[in-house]
Amino acid sequence: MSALVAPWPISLILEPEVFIPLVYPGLVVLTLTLLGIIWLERKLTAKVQRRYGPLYVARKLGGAAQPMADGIKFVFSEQIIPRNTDKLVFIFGPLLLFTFSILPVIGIPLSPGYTAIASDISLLIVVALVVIAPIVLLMVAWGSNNKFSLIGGLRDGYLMISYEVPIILSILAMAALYNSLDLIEIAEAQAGTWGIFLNPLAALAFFAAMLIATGRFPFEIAEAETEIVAGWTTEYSSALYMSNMGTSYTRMYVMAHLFTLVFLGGWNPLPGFLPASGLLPGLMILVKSLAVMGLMVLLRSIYPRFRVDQGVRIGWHKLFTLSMAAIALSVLLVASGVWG
Amino acid sequence: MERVLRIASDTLKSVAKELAAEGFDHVKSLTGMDRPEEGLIELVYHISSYLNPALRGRIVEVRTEVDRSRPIINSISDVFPSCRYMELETRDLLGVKFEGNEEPDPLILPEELKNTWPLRKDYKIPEEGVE
Amino acid sequence: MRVKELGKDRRAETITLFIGPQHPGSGHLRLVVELDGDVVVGIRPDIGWVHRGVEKIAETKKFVQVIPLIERPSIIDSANMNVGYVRAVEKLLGVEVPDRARYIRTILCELNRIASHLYGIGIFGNMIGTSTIFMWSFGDREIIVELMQELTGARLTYSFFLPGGVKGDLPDGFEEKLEKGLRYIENRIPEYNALFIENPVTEDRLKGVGVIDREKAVQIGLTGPNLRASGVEYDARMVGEYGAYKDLGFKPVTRPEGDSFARLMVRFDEIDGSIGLIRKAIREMPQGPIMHERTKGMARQVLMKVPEGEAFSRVECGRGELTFFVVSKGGDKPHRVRMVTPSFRNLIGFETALVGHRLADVPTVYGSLDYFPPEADR
Amino acid sequence: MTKSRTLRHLRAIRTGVKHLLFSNRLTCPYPDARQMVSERYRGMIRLNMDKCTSCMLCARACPANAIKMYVMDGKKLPGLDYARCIFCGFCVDICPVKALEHTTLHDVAYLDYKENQFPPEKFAEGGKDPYYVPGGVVMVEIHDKKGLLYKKKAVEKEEKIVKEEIEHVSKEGTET
Repeated sequence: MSALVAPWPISLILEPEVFIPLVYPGLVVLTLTLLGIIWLERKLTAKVQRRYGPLYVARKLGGAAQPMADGIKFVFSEQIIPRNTDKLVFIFGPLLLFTFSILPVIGIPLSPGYTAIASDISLLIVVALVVIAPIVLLMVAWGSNNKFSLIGGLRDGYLMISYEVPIILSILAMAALYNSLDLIEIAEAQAGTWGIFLNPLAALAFFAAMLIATGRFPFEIAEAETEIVAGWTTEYSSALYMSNMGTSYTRMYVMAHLFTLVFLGGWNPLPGFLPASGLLPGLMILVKSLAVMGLMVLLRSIYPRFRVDQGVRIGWHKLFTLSMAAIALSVLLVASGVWG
Repeated sequence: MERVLRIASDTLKSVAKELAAEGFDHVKSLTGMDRPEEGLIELVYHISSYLNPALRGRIVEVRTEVDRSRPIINSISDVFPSCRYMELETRDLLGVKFEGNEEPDPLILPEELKNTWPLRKDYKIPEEGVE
Repeated sequence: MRVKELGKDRRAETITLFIGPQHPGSGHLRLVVELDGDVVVGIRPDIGWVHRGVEKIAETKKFVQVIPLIERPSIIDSANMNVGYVRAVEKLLGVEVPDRARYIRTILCELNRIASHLYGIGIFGNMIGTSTIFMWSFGDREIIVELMQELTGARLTYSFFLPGGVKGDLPDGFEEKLEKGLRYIENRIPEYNALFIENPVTEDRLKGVGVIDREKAVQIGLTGPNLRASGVEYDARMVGEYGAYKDLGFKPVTRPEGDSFARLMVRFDEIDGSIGLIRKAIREMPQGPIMHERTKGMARQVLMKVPEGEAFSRVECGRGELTFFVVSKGGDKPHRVRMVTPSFRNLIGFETALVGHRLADVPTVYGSLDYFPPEADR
Repeated sequence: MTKSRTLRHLRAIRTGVKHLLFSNRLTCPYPDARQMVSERYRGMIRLNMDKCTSCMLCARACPANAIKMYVMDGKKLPGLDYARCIFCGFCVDICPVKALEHTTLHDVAYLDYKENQFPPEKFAEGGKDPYYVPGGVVMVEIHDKKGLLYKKKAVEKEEKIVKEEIEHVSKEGTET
């Protein structure tokens, strides 16, 4: 694969089957991105709100190490497991949840040929893996044996049915447009025009559904602090709480990557110094995904949250209609011969 | 205070109804005053009107007395729902029982202070804390 | 209200939810909410978590020493608390406040009302999830607090009004700073509009939620902005018993809808109104003494004996009408101080406004009533 | 509210982005820089022992019973308990000879309850600022567009001396 002859441990890591799950977009970069995006979220919000935000941990970098410090604090604080919870679910639920939320990254290719699972339905695999996690979340909420947790979990369940349909429909609209379910082919097809310009309706529907799915404002309904404390994660403390918090951001990370690949042209266009194959085009994906995530977290400082009934109504009335319109647009584009 | 009505405690409800018919629509304040030397607890209602512009500037003061050892009086919270919580508060702090507006547990005092009435003059503020 | 009592009549098909007093959206208040699915079928407020016995402590202090005490229940609105008590004592003493002192009182009270409304709006914003409005209004409130600090020497608990007048005159250059601060607040209002009030999500959350109609609002004795948002034109400032409101030509703000959005908008419009009143007061302020001759000097204030009698005063606080009933037996300490605070009167609004709405509307109504637990508990 | 929803969404986002890019901060970076307060500020109180006539009016005026009279060399002098003091300023107002005055110091905390009590000698020193503020004192200014502006005050000689003193004291403190 690589033109350079590297010593075997390095070449092993550079193999896509290892690199993608472990380094990028897998664990290592995921962890760093989470720390970065939490910091970015706090900083952006603080700037809009006319204050400083995190400042003192790693002062020269504007407090960038604050999430790290918080993480260390979380891990070393006491892990409390309430007496009346279902202990098995309570402990393993968050871990399972985290695993399921990180699983979809294995389907994400970094460049033509550089992918962990070479499949012509990789888009479906990613989407299928993305929508498993909410079921585990419901289980965790139930296992906590707390009314607030239960309400939070149920809210997430309600929302799940409202965002999954638009996500899948808008993805289908794009698949119809590119005539493929392979993420590599989809990304390559966008070498000229990005998907967001071809079918902005699908992009809008997907983006909004993505906000619901990841619990970002204005759809931060399942964890609404002033209403139900912390929703499904109310009873959690210490490292397990950190895992829960990480889950929400991981989902955002995964969805942002999917959005980049399907709508923002993936690794296209490549600057001159990047080769068109191997893992380096992944940098382009990372940059775009970070921008998407930045936009998603910026909305925190602009919107209040919807009520759960309003969230579900938006999912079914607006986003469903929008994604159906997106499919119609795709079909029109293909049938009229404008595209494809 | 332009108008002060001193009434017997058993006529309170009918007086309240009359005032309501006159156009007074809410209770601004309910004050309980302990008068241990006479063995009485005096209740002072300040009643006024929101809707009637002519009555807005006026406040009727209704004063009545209940026996300190058996402080029971009719609640007027069905005539003026605005004084419901004031009655409950007076019950907590002075031990006056308002018939028709009863709740099993104290509104603003902790459970430990049930059946002690801090606003009665013989209540001693417990000294605690610094020094 | 104790837990065991509340758990008794729980039916199988409803959930009883205890919101508070340890809850991110409750403050020092417990709301016992009975839910059928997501819909509130019953709600009982349980208060008293911050009851400090102000009325009892007041009986042990001299008349003027009560001033810092009655400010404490609502430190974010302390000037208005202060003026209510001072008015009652002035009635007992039979002193008239000099004109200039009345104007200074009006300016400080109105500044404090702006600060109090900004506080309420900020908390409200936070309750429905816009932390930006929370931070903005607290940051902008800081300008008002800064101005009040300049005038009185304290950021929150001013103790600036004494029976018979005010403690000090306006400092040099205060008018200029005040005008800058007011202009700043005016400049900010369009931004609040764009980000918060006209935000479609805010509108979705607030319109038609927690409606209290005109008759009901009067019947349950709501007060302040909450009452005016239900279309009742009543404001204790209209009566003109205190301050310079009669001279300044005060007109209350009302809205007919009676929902959470109307309550928010009344607060916003009242900020505008207060700015106008302050400007007018500064312009029309007469020269003259700031303290009545009989109560001049702190020594007179502390050592004075107040003639026997009773006095009732009402003033309009940020959250509504505050009434004081002060009884003197001729000594240097009050025999009885009764304060009925606006939040305590607004408490009943929870029961009226919430039934039939969703759980997510509990914080909305809470914020829109601008309920402040320490003020209600005293 | 006639404007369309989309337009209002865009306006909200535009306002947010505008503040993200262009607005100033309203907060003072507190422990690094300290905001200067007005002349009237009711901070910690200083006693002038020579002026005091032992009239005890301050103790009578205090609403929180924070002032206690101590006997020193046959003269009664007030001492203040900051655990009780509510900074109402009544004692300063009532003092007929102006022996009490406010300082602008207010952000002092003590580890121990005993340290809160200021007998007359300590009371006469006023509160001592235990910390050096690296960013110096900032003047706060109200701007009609930007809100609060914090402007650095030029570091004066006295402050430098204070800094050296504090460093000196803290060094001594660590040695013992």
